[in-house]
Amino acid sequence: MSKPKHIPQNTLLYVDGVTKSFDGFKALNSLSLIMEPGEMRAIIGPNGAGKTTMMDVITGKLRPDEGIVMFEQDIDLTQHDEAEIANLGIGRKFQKPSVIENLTVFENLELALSGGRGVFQSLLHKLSNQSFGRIEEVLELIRLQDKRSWLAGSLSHGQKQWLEIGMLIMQEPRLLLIDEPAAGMTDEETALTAELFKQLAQDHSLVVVEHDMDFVKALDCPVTVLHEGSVLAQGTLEQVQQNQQVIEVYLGR
Amino acid sequence: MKTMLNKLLGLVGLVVLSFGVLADDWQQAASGLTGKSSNDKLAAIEAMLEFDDPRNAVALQGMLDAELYYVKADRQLVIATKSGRSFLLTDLQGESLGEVAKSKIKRITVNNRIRREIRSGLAMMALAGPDEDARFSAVRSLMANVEAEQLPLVEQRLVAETSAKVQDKLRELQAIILLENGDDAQRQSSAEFLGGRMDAPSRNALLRAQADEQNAEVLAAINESVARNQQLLKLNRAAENLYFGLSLGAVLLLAAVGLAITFGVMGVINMAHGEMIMLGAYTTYVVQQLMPGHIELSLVVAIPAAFLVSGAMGVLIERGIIRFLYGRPLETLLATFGLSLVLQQLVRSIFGPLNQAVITPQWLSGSLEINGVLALTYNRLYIIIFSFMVVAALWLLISKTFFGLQVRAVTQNRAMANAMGIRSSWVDAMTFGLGSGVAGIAGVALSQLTNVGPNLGQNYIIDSFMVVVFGGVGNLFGTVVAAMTLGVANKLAEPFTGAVLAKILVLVFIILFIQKRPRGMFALKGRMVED
Amino acid sequence: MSRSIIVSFLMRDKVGNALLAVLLALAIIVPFCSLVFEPGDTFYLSSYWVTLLGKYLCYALLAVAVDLVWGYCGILSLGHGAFFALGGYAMGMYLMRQIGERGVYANPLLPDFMVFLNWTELPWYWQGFDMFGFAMLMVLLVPGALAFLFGFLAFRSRVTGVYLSIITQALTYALMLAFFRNDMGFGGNNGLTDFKDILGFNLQHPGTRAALFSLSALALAGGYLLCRFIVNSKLGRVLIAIRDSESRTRFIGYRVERFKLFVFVVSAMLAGVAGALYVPQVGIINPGEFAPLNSIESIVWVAVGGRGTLFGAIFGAWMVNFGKTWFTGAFPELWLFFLGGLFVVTTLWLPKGVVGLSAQLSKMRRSKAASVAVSEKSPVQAQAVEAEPQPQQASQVAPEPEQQAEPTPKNLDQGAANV
Amino acid sequence: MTQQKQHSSRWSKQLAASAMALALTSGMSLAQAAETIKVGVLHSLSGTMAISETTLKDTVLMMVEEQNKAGGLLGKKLEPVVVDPASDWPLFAEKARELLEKEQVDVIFGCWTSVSRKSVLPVVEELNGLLFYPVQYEGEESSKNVFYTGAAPNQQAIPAVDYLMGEEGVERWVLAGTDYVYPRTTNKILEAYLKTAGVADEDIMISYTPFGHSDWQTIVSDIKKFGEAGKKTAVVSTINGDANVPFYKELANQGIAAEDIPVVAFSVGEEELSGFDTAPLVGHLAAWNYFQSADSELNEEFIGAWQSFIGSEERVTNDPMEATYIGFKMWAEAVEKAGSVEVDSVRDAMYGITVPNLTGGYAVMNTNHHLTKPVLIGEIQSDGQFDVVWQTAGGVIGDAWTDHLPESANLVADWTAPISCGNFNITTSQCSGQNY
Repeated sequence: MSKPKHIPQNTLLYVDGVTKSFDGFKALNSLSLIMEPGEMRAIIGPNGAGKTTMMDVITGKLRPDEGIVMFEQDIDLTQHDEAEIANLGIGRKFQKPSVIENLTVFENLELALSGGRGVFQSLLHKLSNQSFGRIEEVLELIRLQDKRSWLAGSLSHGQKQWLEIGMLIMQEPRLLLIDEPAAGMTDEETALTAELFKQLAQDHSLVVVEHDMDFVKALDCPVTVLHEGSVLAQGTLEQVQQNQQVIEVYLGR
Repeated sequence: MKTMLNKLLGLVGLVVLSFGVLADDWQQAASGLTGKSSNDKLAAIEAMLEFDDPRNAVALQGMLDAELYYVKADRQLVIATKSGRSFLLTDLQGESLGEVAKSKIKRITVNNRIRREIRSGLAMMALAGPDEDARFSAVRSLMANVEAEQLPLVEQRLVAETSAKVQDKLRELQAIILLENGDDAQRQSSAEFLGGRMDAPSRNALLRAQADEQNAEVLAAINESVARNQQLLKLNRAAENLYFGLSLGAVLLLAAVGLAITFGVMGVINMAHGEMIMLGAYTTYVVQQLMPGHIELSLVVAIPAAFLVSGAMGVLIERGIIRFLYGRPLETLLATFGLSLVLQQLVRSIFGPLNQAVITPQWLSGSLEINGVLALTYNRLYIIIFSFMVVAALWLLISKTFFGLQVRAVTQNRAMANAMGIRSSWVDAMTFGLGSGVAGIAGVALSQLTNVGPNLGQNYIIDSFMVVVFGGVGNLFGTVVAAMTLGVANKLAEPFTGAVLAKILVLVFIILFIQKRPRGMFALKGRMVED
Repeated sequence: MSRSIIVSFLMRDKVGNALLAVLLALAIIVPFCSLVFEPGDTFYLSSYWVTLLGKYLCYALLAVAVDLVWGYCGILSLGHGAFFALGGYAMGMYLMRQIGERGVYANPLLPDFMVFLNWTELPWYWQGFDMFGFAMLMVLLVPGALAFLFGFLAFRSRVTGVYLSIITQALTYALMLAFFRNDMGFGGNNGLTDFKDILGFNLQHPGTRAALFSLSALALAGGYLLCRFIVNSKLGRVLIAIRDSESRTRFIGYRVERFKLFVFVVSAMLAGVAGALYVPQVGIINPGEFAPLNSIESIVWVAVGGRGTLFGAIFGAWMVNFGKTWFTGAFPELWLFFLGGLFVVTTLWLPKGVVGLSAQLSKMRRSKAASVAVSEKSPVQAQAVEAEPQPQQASQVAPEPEQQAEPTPKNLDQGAANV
Repeated sequence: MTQQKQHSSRWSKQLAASAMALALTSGMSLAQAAETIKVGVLHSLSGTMAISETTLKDTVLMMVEEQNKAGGLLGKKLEPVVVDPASDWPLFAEKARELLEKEQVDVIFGCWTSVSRKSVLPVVEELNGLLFYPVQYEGEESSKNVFYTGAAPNQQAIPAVDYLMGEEGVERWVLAGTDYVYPRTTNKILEAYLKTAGVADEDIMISYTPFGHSDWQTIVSDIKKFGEAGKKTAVVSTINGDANVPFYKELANQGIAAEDIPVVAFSVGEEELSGFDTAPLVGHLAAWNYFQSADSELNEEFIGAWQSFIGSEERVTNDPMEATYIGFKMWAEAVEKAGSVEVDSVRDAMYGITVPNLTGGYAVMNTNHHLTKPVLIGEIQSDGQFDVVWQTAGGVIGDAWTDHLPESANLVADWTAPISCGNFNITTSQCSGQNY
């Protein structure tokens, strides 16, 4: 892979010309995207636009056929696997809530606590008071203090989403990739979630993929529209909603 | 041998011994057959063949078929056939002598040495007979035991023989004799003639001559022919090995193709797959028991019967167990494994632990002889053809019929298929039944190759999984390629490593291959579904 | 559920501690009964019982090993019998070397089977096995090394679910074929037998037998403690995370393959120890131990007892084997029906095994009593829901590019994660 | 049957008993009141060997029933105790221990495979039991506690080779076997024997295949090539059980008839043939000490009794059944002679005991625990039976240690004084490796 020619200073994530195809179908077609530290970005697009594939490429689950994916300007993400990328500071939340159902809420968070990822480290791991306090903080943040010893599998759908977000926070990532967080939430929960994200955006970068326009609106951040594997439009929600192309391929339908 | 030849010389020379010979003399000669030692019997046969008597053929054939008896009381030779608890007797002229109890008669036993003598006697009689194939094999049996004295006979037959095929064989025989006994020119032309002849006697004659030959020119001709033979031999052996590989591949393919449906298309791990094969084989046995007079047809009946039996069992399993376990493949694996134990024991309880005798119809026995070295056994040949027919039929079924469309629809998007009015649970049951039914058909084929017993399926289950996994799950074409590859690889390795090590190597190869390509040779591309 | 997890944790400890106490008691009482009392006394235990119970203990240790990888980490290994057998062979080789000149051909160096196969010298891989320490090291190292090699390759390439199960089965099958070969130098089909003594103690002496029994009980207790330490540590929670959601665990930042490899190797070593204790007690080791059926049977012990609980595995091994001993005596023809039926019943109706049965029953009662207020799915309900084919799951998660013309393997990976 | 029922009810009692044992209350060792003589039957009734061994279990049960009809032994009834070692070799040892320690049987009839015998051996030696082993085997063994009523290699393999050399003029030999100890040993003995008879190295081909081998194409083709060299060729087959059907089928299909290359088998008997379509096999040979077709009144009686016991006229008899029959008769006679079932006295009474063979003549138990028996060569017929084509003039003494292998040539077995050893080395006068 050739060294990227020029990466702008102060970018957190630099995606350029990324193409990924499956059996001739181009899921990503020369996609480019730049994230700066502390930025929150909403990504929308119709089914098959390549949103999930994009996340897979960034988090190392898929290798792109071509293109550049750089993190913090000098780390080539295509050379690392999922676990390494996670430890570099990129957290990911799945579309379907993905928590460890047979562990308690507390244990889920403990697992996500940064540090101590090695086999023998975890075998001899002891929870420090500091870490304990950190877990308590997050529990409060995601409003699951009183359910700390519940099995994660017995939480409601929205609570699972939150727990997963909580796990993301525990990892102390610099960049969070969040796939459809509002799916299956009540209106009230949705609003709270948007609130939470804004709070997070103060010291993290967030990429939020979402279908729910009300939620995107509530996030109040720049929007990127994907279509057929590449960027169709960027701007505020109002701007893209008025973009003729976007209306044609997506909103218009 | 010599006397026999003399007699035959007389026979072909149309100067037949006079018919004035008394029947008593023949009986006298044949009386040795009732003796105890094999030497008595051999002497008797030789003596009998001195006579040109129609009873020779009857008696000799009767001995081969284990139907020649003698009456204990008067030592008369008779042909006896079993009829209920007693035996029906006819004398050697074909006249019925009525029914007697078993204790009144005694069978004339033969051993291999006697049998050989009988066969060569019968062959001699056939040499001038009307049947072309019989004449041909008579010449071949003469080739197996070449003697210089045969030359005049061979030359006489060459003149009289009308069939080109038999003539050619006679010439070969002539050349073998001349190669050893002829003059320089004859030896030279014989050596040239025998080049490229693959029958063992011809090859051996050349090799013997190579060691003995003094004349440089003749030796050169011999050397050339030997070299040519070696080349051809190598080629034929390679072809034979390839054929062995393909036939092993076909067996693997048949065993695995049902699994390619249940595992490959539906994602169900059916450890009882081997038992579906076994049920098919047992069905073949039952069919043969039900139609004892029509063994030749039995397989044709058994194929659909086995499909139905195994298929029905498959539907039963799917409805009874597997449908509760969709999406939990490891538990399906365990449940169906338990089921395989139950089915084995069930068959053992019903049919007993002994292997059952499945008879091979005549048309599946023997081999198609390409030349003296290369012969393709019919049963394997048919199985190769059959396996491809089965795969082709399946492919058509899946890709060209409405049922196949439904199957594909359900496996790809169940919800959508349901929404379009496809009864997905029905399709599941039918698909599983289809895979099991195909396994049953494989059982019919395997009943022709191996033991039909309760453990039949066990021997194929691991191989079947290997084939499907190696080929790539969900890919019929991959299964075909995988089966053939593994079969041929196994057979190519076998001469060097022996059968066991070859198999171990193939297994290790697959284990390593899976590390490299976890989804097999022809994996479906695309993002994998996780979580 | 919130309370039940804590309760069950406590209970797990309680049952586990009781189990350890029983094992310790067994380790003392069984030798006592067999050595102190005379035949005919009420409390006398004959060598039949001592070896039989000793065998059950070894099987239980194997079950614990299987449970560690399957119950906790979701790796369904159909080849654990191979590790058991390798441990057994390592021990068997030591015992063979101990025979020395007492073989029928009185060869001081070569075992009898080598003598009559005309071998003139000891193969290199038999060297050192006359030393007890070396042999015991091999009991751990050989299964461990094989597990490491196999696991390293398989887990790195992310071979999971049924694929892994099938190749583990191929592994043990290939080993079985290899050990059947007389040319391998492990005695072929006959295996290794006619052992005389261990560390100088006559194997047929009741005292040696009693000591081996006690060792087995202690080894089981030790294995149990080790596994309990592992599963109760954070590593244990990572294992559960891997079992429940492998890719989630990976995205949290854990190198899943390393955890799997660690636990696979530990488990293989435990199985090896079980095999090594098994051999001197039953008196023979032969390639039949590699048979795929044996490995699958050990899976059933765990499934019946209750996977994901260590004492469940032990109870399962005891129950099934006791059933086998009894059944094959009383109704030999019915044994396979019973064993096969057990597989089916357990997977269909007892996903958590016998240990889970009581919880399952009490849940059922409770959920009937208070069917309104239950916010969580009881296992029974969960079972009923899961029992329906889950049509949407695949398509819901399946990303768009996958919805193409080719038939796709349905739910394979997903199901693997579920188990 | 009633006895079996009693047996199972006792089992359920023992279930309770053993549960108690688990709970460490006690191990019940049921001291048997000696009103019956207990006969242990240790044959696999399930698993791969059930196919062969079930028949032997039934044979013992038949013999027990007959003996009881005739008044039992020493005025007591015989009581069979049947266990199922399930073709699982370690289980054989466990079940043997159960029979001897728990059931306290007086004699055991059992085992088929060599490995099962090897597994049981230390147990019967330790507990001083008595085992009758009824199957032809590789020899190289003589245990104080085992009587071998099947053929030793010199009672099967060597006469068969002699027959082929003499009668068929065979000069080239294929030794084909399954890869386990019996074929390995037999082939080694034969190889040595053939070489002393002047057969050259290149005229001997040895091939081993795994258990249950089913794809014989390559090997049969090799045999065919080997047989084309112009010398009369024969195959000596020690191929085991299941692998035989595909082997013979492949032979027939590749056009190898018995007249061209005869196969003489040591593991193919009437029962194995009942799973064959024998038409293509006619003329191939087997060497045994017994064939069902043997012409004697005793044999007809035995076949009649067997078929009525088992309730089927289709069932055949075979050599291991005769060996079981002889073993049982000998044991019964020895018990009468010793006046006791006590193992040591029965053993002493065994030596020199003669019982009639089913094929005629008498079998004698020698002090090396092997029999003197006649050897028969049979040819397979189309009805699945054998025609006896040759038989030894008298009995052949079973040789525990073959003279044809250097390691065992100087070993002898004699369990009477002064030697009293199963592997006495006549050069060093040593008796090594005894467990007693």
